[in-house]
Amino acid sequence: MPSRFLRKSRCSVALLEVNDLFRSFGGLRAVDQVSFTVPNGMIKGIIGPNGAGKTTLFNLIAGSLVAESGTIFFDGRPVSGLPPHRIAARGIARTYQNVKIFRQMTVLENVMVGCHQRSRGGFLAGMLRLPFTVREERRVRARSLELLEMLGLPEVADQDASALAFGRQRSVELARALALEPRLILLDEPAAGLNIRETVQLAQTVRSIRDLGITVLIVEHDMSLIMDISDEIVVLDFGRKIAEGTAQQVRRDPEVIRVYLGDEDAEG
Amino acid sequence: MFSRALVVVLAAVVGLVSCAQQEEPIKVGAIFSVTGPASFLGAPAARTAQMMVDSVNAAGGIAGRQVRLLLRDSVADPQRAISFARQLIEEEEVFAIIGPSTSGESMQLKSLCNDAQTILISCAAAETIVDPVAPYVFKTPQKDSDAVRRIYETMNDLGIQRIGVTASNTGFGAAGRAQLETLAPEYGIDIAIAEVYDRAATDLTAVVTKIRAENVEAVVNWSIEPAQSIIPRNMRQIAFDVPLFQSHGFGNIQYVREAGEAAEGIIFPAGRLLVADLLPDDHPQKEVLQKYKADYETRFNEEVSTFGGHAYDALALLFNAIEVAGGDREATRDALQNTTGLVGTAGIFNLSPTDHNGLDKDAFAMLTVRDGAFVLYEQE
Amino acid sequence: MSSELIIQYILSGVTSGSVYAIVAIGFNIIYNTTGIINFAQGEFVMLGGMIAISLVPFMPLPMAVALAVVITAAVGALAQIAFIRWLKRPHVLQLIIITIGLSILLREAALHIWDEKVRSLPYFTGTVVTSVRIFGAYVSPQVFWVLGVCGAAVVLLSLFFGRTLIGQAMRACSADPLAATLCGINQKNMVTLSFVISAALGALAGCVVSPITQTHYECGTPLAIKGFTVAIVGGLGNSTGAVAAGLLLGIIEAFSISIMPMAYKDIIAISILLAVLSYRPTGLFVRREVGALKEF
Amino acid sequence: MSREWVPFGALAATVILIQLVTMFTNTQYYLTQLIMAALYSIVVIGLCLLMGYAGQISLGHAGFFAIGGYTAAVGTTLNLLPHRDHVLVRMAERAGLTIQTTNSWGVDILYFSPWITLLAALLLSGVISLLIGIPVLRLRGHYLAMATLGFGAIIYYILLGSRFLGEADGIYDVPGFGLPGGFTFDGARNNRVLSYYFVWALVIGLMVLMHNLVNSRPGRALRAIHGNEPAAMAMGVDTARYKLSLFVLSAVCAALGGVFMAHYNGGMGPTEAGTLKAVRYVAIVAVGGMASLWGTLGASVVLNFLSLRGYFGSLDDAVFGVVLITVMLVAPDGILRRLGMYTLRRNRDTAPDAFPVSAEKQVQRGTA
Repeated sequence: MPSRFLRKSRCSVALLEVNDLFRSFGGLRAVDQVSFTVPNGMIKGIIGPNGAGKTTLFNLIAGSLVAESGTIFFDGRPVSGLPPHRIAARGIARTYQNVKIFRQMTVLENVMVGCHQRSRGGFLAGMLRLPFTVREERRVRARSLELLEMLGLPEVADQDASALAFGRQRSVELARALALEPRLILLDEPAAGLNIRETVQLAQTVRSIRDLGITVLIVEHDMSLIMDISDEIVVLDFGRKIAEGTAQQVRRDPEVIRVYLGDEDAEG
Repeated sequence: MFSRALVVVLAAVVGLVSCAQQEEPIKVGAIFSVTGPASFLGAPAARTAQMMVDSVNAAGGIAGRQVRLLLRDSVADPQRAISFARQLIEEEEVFAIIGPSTSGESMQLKSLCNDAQTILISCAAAETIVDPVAPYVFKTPQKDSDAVRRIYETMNDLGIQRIGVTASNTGFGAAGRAQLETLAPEYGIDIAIAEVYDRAATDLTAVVTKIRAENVEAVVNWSIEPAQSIIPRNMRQIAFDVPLFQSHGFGNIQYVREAGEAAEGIIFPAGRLLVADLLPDDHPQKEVLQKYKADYETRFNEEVSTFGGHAYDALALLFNAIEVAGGDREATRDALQNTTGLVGTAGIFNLSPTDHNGLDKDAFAMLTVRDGAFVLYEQE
Repeated sequence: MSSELIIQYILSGVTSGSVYAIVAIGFNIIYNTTGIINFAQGEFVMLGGMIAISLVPFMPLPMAVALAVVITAAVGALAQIAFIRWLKRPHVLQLIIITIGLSILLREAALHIWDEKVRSLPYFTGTVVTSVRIFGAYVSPQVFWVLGVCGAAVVLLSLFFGRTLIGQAMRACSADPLAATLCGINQKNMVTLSFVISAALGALAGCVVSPITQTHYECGTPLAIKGFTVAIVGGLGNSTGAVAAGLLLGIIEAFSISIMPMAYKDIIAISILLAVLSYRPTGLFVRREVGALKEF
Repeated sequence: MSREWVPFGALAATVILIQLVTMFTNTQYYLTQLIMAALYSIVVIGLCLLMGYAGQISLGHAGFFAIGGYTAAVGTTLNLLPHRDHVLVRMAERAGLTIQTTNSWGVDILYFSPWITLLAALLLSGVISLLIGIPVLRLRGHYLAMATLGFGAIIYYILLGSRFLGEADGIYDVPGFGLPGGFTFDGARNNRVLSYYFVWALVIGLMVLMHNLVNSRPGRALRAIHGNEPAAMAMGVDTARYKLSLFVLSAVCAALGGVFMAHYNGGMGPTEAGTLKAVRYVAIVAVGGMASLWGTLGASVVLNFLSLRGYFGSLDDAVFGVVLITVMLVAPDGILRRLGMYTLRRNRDTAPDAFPVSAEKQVQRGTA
């Protein structure tokens, strides 16, 4: 498998490279000349106060929004300007801050949609149930159940996903993203709305995702969580990157303390 | 909700079954566009048919049997007309079917009724319904070609040579337009321009402007829709003062009223129903026409139109043939196609095995509009 | 083509265009308040004409028109209250289907209340054959009535939506129903009111166009399709744009008739609709940026 | 047989049972309307998928039905004898793709085999739906409804305005569809039972295909689009392509219904492309519960059967209007589901909700 080999050879290079990304809404500079890289196999956190442009940055990377200027390279190839489904096909999966579950589909089916990119069957094959689609379907189902198992959801596989509790919907969304077999996963505030026990579990899950060889880019408000799990952290404020480094470095950064932690203290 | 619907359906089915348990009347099917785009034709026809059947039954029926009219509203939809025709033929085993009033539906039913050996007396104008002749298919309205001939003869008298034609995009309009184009050379008429407008047209100023630019000496409009009142209005509004000829589709006083002053002087061929009272007393049709007109107008409180007359003629022909032949269908068909001298509203019917219409161009009189009423053009 | 002929085509385009425009404005009112298209708008036009025609033998024309407008507005209110008002968060597909159903019901009701016959109101000024001469071409004075009502409607509506509190409240409902509710606006009443106004305007349109177009129970849908085309081309919600687009479409149709068979007239009009919808759904007279905020 | 196929077996059994009952009670004429209802059902099955599973409304499917019907009607009534010297005609004749016969009026005619016109109809409707779908499917809601309505109206006016297509009269004297085994699918009384089994086999076959599709990879993707479009895109679903493919598929279904309707009734008129027909199809899907193939089939058969038998009389359109509004007011997700009779598979409610409240929109509005 030469392609696999090639990919491996680039492992030392950054998996995701964001250069001078810019996007505004009307007069608001939501993401303002942001650059950073995410090396392969790393958990990278993004923090910043509300409205700092974190979700916009995710939307730009995932292709839901198009940048006005700047470039994004994934695995050494440009992905800026591609539609979301093509970016997903390249191997970037995501979850949402406000969970976006497929309503009126079962949990299992939700996860199976995640396998979309990793299966082939088209309209005609689906209608005729060609043997290869039957095999494929079996494989996809088994793989999805595996993921549900991993995230502790096997018993709800046949339930309507939108009827689940919020925390479990998050897990379904995560399983769905993992089903894509991504190389990079974007997690948008995965701990929001979770209780303490679930948050602890989440930290464990994120680490095990990394252990599967998937690079993680995570936006989170829960400071202890993100400081705990991130290898590196990017700090955004009003769309600009104000700091980048390990948790230790960032925590000591005067700029960060001023605009971010200072705020937190004031609020707290 | 669902169970209530089920009850309604069951009730309908039961009702239908119980209806069928009566003694043997002659069943006559009628398929008319009582509502929908061709309701101008179908509604008066359906009323007429009901009236005729009622009066025949009150008088003791035909050949000693009562007549049952099975009326279906096709909404001018051929698929529904076909479904109803099959239903009437196979299930009700009707003796004959009258209608429909559009040529599109009639042509769809032509082979169907012929193959099923059920008499179909169409109330639509197009000549293709009886040409080629199908043994079981008849029609009562006058021939389009005869209407055209009468118009062209009048034009020859008036010395008109160059004309413009407008027609609606219905079967009636298309058939008339085709006849106008076919027969023009025979009468030395030059059609400078022919335009088709939508049956729902609301303003035709642009099209009459276009025709005016062609310097024509007369305009012929061929339609059955309300738009035929718009044409004269728009012509007068743009001061386009050439004679306007209309088709026999103009045979409804409603359209004259709609066109108001602009209708004055319109010349058109029509059966004599519209001018029944103006006919000389010795005219063979006068009595029939006056009676139908009086009956219809008293019962339905609206003016009679020639379209209802076509249904009258269809039933008159059918009843006459049944009287002659008794209850046998084959014999009735033979009697029908050998009917001669039957006085109807459209003219005097003289059918033959090769002519399943039986009207000639004398069935048409040229009419015109004076003071908001129809008058005979010859008397002008 | 002589200049006189060109003017005649333009005038005939203005005649039909003014009819389209006034129907289009009715679509805009409901759209501006609710963001939905009322597929039964054409039936309001038909109802207005029919009611006025039935009343005119018993009273003077202006009174018949006024009464027809009031009755149709009441029908609009009733329809909205019965079929739309009490729905909790209706889906757009649901609203489309309900208004389509409503249009069928109103049409069938008209068929059974009146009949299949065609009728029309008398000309407001002059008679069927009166016409006004402009540069050697002719136009019916009724056209000025239609244009006048169009103009008045545009001015009054812009004053209403721009200057009056209730008008601004109605616009707020469309822009952001939640925020409007939070500001104490009774959103449901505003939507009902928009149906009342658009039904009233539709009825008025039905009355002024009736002498030109004639009225019968089926005339609503064709008028609605043209009216909608014009509303889209002019930019939904923009009544000035609707008038401009109406006249433009009328004139395009008139000239299309001058060079090709009339049978293609409606195909051209609807193709324009499809082209505008596909490539510039904001309409021709609205800036793209404004349209970018809408969801198509 | 797995439980999945039980409903199909039940449907097949019902079809056979009805035929046997009508045979023993001598009421075979009921089959006529059941055949026509089945043909209209083919249209709404396709439309059900488009509306219920992908959430796209179309008021243009009557247009595709007419495209199918007219292609079949024109192809099989166009007399090729005068053009016999044309290369294409000669080639077709040599390849056995034409039929020569004498029609009921004693005229010799040579026409294309219905198989050729069937293929042509499906291709034509596929290509046209593709061309129209690319720009139009970018629209949503009212805009999509109006655009598809406009498309249907264009087809209607083209049919009315072309002499070649018979203008308002439409096309008549369309021959039957010759099938292997010497049996002809047409409206003749002695072919009725076989015609009945043929169309119902077609319907059941189509139902199986559609059922498979709904439960396959593309079907899941479509339901995901309906469930949450942005998330579906982020999962790698090419939403535009899937919507377009489904639009084409449903258009081809409509054309298929049209082709066999033309052969069964021996003709087709322009009213088939009319707006009211399109509204009827939408109404039936709505009554059936939007995303319920079985509900749609049931609604289609019942409503079409009653309408074609004339039970509604002159109130036919009014009945459809009332049904439309009632269903939308009382049970927008369909009557069957309202009554709790909706069980497509083991688990409840696996099909997408017809009218999910747009959480997306709520959120956007809330934070705007």
